[in-house]
Amino acid sequence: MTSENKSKKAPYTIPIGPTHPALKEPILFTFRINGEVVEEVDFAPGKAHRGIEWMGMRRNPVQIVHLTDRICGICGVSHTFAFARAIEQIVGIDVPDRAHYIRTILAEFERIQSHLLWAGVAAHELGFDTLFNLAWRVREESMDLIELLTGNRVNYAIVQVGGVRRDIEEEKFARIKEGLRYYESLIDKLLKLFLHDKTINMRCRDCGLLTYDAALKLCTVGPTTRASGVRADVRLDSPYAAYGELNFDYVMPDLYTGETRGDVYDRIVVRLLEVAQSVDLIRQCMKQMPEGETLWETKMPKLLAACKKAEGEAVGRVEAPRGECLHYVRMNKSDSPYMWKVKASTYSNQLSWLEMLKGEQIADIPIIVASIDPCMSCTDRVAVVRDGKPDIYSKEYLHRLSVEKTRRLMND
Amino acid sequence: MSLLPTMAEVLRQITKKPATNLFPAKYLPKSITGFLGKVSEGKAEINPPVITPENYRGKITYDRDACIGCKICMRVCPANAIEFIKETKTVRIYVTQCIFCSQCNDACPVQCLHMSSDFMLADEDRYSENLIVE
Amino acid sequence: MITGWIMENLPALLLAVPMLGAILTPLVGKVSEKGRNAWVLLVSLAALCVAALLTNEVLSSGTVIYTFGAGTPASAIPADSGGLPFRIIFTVDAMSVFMAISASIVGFAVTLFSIAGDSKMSGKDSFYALLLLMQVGILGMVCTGDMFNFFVFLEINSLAGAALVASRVDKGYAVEAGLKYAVLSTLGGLLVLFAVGLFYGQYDALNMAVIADSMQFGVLDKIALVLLLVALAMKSGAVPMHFWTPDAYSMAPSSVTAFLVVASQASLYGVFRVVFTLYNVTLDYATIGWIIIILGVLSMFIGVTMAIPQKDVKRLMAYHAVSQTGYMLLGVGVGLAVLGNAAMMDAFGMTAMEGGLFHIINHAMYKGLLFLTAGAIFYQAGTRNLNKLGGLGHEMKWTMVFFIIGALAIAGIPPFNGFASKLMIYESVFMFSPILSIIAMVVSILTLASFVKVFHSMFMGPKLPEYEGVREVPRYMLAGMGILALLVILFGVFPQQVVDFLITPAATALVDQGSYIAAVLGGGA
Amino acid sequence: MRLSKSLNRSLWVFHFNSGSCNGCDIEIVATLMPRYDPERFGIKLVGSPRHADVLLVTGPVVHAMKDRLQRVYEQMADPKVVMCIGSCGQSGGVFFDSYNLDGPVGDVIPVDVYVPGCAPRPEAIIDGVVKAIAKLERIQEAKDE
Amino acid sequence: MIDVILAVVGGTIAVTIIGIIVGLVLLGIDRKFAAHMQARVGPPLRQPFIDVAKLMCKDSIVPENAVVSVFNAAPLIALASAVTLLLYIPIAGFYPLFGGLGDAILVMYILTVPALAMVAGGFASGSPYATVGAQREMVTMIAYEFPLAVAIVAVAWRFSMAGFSDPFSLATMAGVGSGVVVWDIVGPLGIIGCLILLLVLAWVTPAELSRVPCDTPEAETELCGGLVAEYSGRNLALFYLAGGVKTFAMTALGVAIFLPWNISWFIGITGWTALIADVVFFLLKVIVVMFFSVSLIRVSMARFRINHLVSLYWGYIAIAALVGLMMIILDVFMKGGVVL
Ligand code: SF4
Ligand code: SF4
Ligand code: SF4
Ligand code: SF4
Ligand code: SF4
Ligand code: SF4
Ligand code: SF4
Ligand code: SF4
Repeated sequence: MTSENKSKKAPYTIPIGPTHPALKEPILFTFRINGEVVEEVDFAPGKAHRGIEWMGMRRNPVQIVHLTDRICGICGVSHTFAFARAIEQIVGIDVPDRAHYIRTILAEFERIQSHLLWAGVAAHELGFDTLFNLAWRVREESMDLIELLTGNRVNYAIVQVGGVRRDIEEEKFARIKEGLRYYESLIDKLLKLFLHDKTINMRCRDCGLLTYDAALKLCTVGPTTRASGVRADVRLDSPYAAYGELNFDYVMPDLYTGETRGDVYDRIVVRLLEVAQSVDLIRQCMKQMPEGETLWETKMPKLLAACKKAEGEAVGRVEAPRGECLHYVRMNKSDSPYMWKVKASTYSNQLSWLEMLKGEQIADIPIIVASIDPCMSCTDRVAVVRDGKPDIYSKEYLHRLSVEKTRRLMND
Repeated sequence: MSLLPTMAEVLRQITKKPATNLFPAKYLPKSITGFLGKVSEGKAEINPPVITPENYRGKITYDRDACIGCKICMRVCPANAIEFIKETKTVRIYVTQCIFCSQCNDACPVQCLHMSSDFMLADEDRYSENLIVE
Repeated sequence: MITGWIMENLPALLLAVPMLGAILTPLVGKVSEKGRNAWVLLVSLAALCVAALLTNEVLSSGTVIYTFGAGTPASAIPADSGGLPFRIIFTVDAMSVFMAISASIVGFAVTLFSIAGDSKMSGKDSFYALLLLMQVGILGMVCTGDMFNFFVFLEINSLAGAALVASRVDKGYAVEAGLKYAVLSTLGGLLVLFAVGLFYGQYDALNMAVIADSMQFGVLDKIALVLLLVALAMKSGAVPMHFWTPDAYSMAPSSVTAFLVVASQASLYGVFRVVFTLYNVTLDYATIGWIIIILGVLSMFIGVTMAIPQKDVKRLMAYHAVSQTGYMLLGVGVGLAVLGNAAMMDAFGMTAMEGGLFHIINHAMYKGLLFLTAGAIFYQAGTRNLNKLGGLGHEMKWTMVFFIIGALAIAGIPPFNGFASKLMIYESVFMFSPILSIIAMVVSILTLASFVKVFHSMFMGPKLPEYEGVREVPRYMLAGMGILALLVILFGVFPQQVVDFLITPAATALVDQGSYIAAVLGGGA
Repeated sequence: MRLSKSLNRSLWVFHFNSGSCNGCDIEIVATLMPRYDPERFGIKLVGSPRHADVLLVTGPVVHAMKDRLQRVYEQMADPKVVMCIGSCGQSGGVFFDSYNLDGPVGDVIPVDVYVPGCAPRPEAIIDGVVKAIAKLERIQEAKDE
Repeated sequence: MIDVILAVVGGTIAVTIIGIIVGLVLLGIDRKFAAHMQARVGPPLRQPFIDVAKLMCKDSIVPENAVVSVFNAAPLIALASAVTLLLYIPIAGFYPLFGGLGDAILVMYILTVPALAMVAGGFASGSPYATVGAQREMVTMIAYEFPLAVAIVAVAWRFSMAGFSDPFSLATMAGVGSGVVVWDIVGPLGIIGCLILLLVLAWVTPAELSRVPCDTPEAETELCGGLVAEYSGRNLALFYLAGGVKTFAMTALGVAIFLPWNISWFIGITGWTALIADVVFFLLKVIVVMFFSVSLIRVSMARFRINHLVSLYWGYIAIAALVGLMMIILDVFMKGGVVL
């Protein structure tokens, strides 16, 4: 909600954000508009920057686990998961098999929850509040299940370095299966309501196009890239947790529509189909899940001590609902990581906005922005703001910075 | 491709019962204060919230007598919510600072910390008695 | 005694007052500027009073005949003429006074406005003289009963107009526009003159009543009809001969533009006069009616669509003037198309004509008002470019209110006068053809959209730094706009009264060729 | 400030994210959904702070959002209620030691009701609204006397 | 004379009050319907009254960049013109208060006035969102005006062909006095035509009222409330009231043109019971019309983009309207014109 715009003549610029009903999170867009058409887009993230990496470098891994939860409240599992994988590699922890399966189940529940959430938000951006209501109403089932499994509806605090903090006991299986049946019975209806609706078709077909080439060039990830026809999914490309033992394939929009256009509609298709895929994956996990421990080390002081001894660096990657989420950690025989870097999926995807938004109408801005399912919380890291204007760093300058940094790391 | 699938759906829905959980009452009572008074007198009833599962992580509880003052909980607490009271060798937990992760529960060697299922904690004062556990 | 003389010589005074005023203006101007302003105002007011008296006279006791140079002005046919009126005769019927009063009102408002609004200009003496001269031309056109005379006044009107258009000499554009206007007018004048010659050769007469009485509708008459229609339609700015309007309207000082609207309407009057009084049922009324209707619809649509993208306020308004002319043509055209069918004439033809005529006076009021507001804006902001204007509503409240009134009126939003006349057009035309009135309604909405855009660009938005010192315009200008705005509202709120008093007689007079002829030639001649 | 009873039954809320982790924001939206449907109490989410009676603030107020928060608060018409949702807005929560915080919320604008939780359940948010209404009632009664 | 003026003033006040009350009740019913269709409980029926009462008690902020006079006048004009509408529309078979003075076209144009007031207010508030909203509102208005004009002219034309002297009068259309409604004078083709026009009118309603799918001018997610983004307190309340009254007027217009029957004709009662029955029946009709043309449409559709809206209204709906008109014209020729 801003009204500081002074120039009123066409083409004029309107700022959207950092607080705006279309953006549930703070980010500032500046559009140059001619009539109703967007001529130029610029955006300035950094409005949610809390300095998480900086804080993490002053805390121990057990504390960081809960900090990663709160990088973002929507996909809490993914960040924790990626971070834990990085630490586990450095410390050399062998995660129990059962924990792998539980992590997978939770990650998939998270995906269900997150995609339904997105579907609702997308409907809301289209002014379709009934579907918004409907999507979130059915999402409550997954929230209930997550609450049952983890003890909270968001910020699950379930993944721990070395495994998971809670087992899924046998008696909960019935309840979970009930939930899965619920979604299985619903999925056709959801597909029908979202994809067969004439008005949604009108708004989303051929809107916010991202071509296959552009998707590759911009290094987009997750459903955004799959909707443009790129077959990329960390779960399949470099399997982790239990994914290597599960039977599934890339979800592509042509599975449903027979073609791939890379528009907003295709992104809806991919996400809704992934809900069905996740249900299936959870079923497989529950069938194959081995018995056993869920945590490598239950005593926290011991775990911390092990971490403190460790030295080395590693990268943890997982496929979050929005795409690849990557944590780089370097430990240097101390309580806290020497270096911790987070690359969230939106970070990879957000540049595609520029591509998608150009030439579209004002009315389509919200749905296009939403179509990559952005979440600024985990994306806002470095915000260089001088005199209110973001500085632009040249490629050379950035490279020199990274060279220097690498040297410093090597020399330490 | 059907034209407006939602239209049939909403028409069907209109005859069904709403999915709403009527917590705490169907509509706003005439006066909240009066209503709460009546509830405490047992004359009125609050529709319960959606039930919390077991192991739900609500407001923290603390068994002061069992605590040995080892500070392990403080070491793992990610939110700096636990304060050590030197005089009594016990801890004090600020609920407004706590992020309900229950990490301290896991870490405490004598299991004197627990998460209750109490989650309706709204308060006008962030340091009210209700929000400090010691 | 003197009142009696005045009452007797009203038609002559109608011209004499502004004429005298025009001649004396430079003289008074030599003495003092203030005095000249007062003088011009006085003359204009006097002309308005004369017009009002004449209107009253005509409406209460029928068509007034005034013969110049005769012993008793009312006797059109001198005893020695053998039954032919050869002197210059004014035939002032209800239609004429209707036009005269509307011109005089606008004339007065314009004068009031320009006293302050054009005070920054040089050469004001001749400016006011020309303004008054133009008024003479207009009033002459609508009052005369003589074809040649009509031509003469048309020329006076045109030349004064051309001089006025060119009067603001900025970078030669205005001169060019003035030249364009002059050339076109001369061309039109020549066509009219040629037609007059044809009549004279055929009927040996110049008096309209006489020509009408003996109208044969032969080949020459048809040629004359075409010549007259082309010339007058061009002067009135109807599509497809509208191309001069935007230039002339936008280049002239705003007060002049407001008056040019009236001048164009005098030509429109000429069209109607020719069609109804000279030819009437002798011509192929259905065909001519349809031609006028189609011209009207085209004017409406082309005018408004050309208006929407304009960046210059006055160009935009000029295109709207074209579009509004379309409504008048539509209304009267429908009336013409059913002229010979008494039942249809009763059912809707008359109403359509009344609507069209009512729209003339309404248009004069609101379009005059709009041009004046545009002038006020230009006066303060120094530009007419919509892309540069903005935020003026913070300071220029009254101008904004007047603009809103004018804009709503032109868009046909109740309760302003534009709606009243458009309503009459819609509700009669639809019986002729529903599609026509639907088109008319849609054009109204497009007009509205266009003016909403203008409103936004000129008045809304934050205050712009470049218009820091902008204040409300001087009181004289406000008064000029205020008079028109008041009339816009009054005509809108009490349309029935206006129609009963002015419009119905005018329409009846226009249709009733017989009594026009009778008024001049007497009895059943 | 005129406080009418009708305010209690028609609270229009504007949601402001001052740099939260999204957890609370999602729960706020979830609260608005059919499962909980606060429209029963006349609560409605609005898109402009000018229309709002209640400001729901989430997040620990990062530096870039402090001015915005104050501006939004000032844009709201009196009487207005501020609710702070979630631990990190009350105390910084898990972000307590960040260098980029200007919060917590209570230090930036006056807060009427705090709703602890990370994130609070939808019912906890409703409970917070109930407490806010109770507070309004108390003020109204004090005025009446 | 005095008593005429008194009657008019009194009548106007009465209509204002009734209009506001019914308008708000309709909004309440609409919200309740929508809530139930979305599987929610929804607000109590009197919620709109509470909202208005609350807004009235709140401060009205005038933003810094606003053109104050227009900004404050706009809501008043919106409400006043919305109420004026009701003076011209026959309600429950009563002769409208100003029935003699105006008619369907007048109503059609007055309908634009509240929207125009909102546009002016939006512009005056000086916010870019409101400005974009105002521009969209204008486009919307242009879009729906054509089908609306066709529908009204077609019906009026049919009446005039049937020999009615005052075909545009809504009282005539509603059969006040004559008891003849449009369905009585048309033949089978005309019935089809009228049905088409009825649908057209139902589709024009959401656009006229700026509800989903035609709420582009106010689109919350795009424009933060668009036109009225900067309004608060009393001014917002007036807009809210105007919206309610306009809903009532628009549905009443639909009822007056296409569903004007009174129940008392059918069940043959007279006197006070008939009056009450008619009023109740009328309100029921209004609610039914609102359900189909407002509530149902708004919950089962996504918002149109502004260019969709234009192509829909100038394309499909305009064509439908013209087809309806053609049907009615053909009908006249088949029946040989005058019927009565
Ligand atoms: S990708 Fe989005 S939802 Fe996931 S953690 Fe990051 S911010 Fe949260
Ligand atoms: S960008 Fe996000 S993850 Fe990084 S430090 Fe800031 S808040 Fe933390
Ligand atoms: S590179 Fe930048 S973000 Fe990373 S640690 Fe250094 S200062 Fe912080
Ligand atoms: S700049 Fe270098 S380190 Fe950074 S993302 Fe690019 S390649 Fe990697
Ligand atoms: S490793 Fe070498 S090439 Fe890669 S970023 Fe570092 S310095 Fe550059
Ligand atoms: S629950 Fe978590 S945040 Fe709360 S006191 Fe325990 S460790 Fe700290
Ligand atoms: S860990 Fe347990 S015993 Fe130790 S200080 Fe904390 S509460 Fe007390
Ligand atoms: S309180 Fe917790 S869940 Fe809420 S925003 Fe803050 S960190 Fe996220």
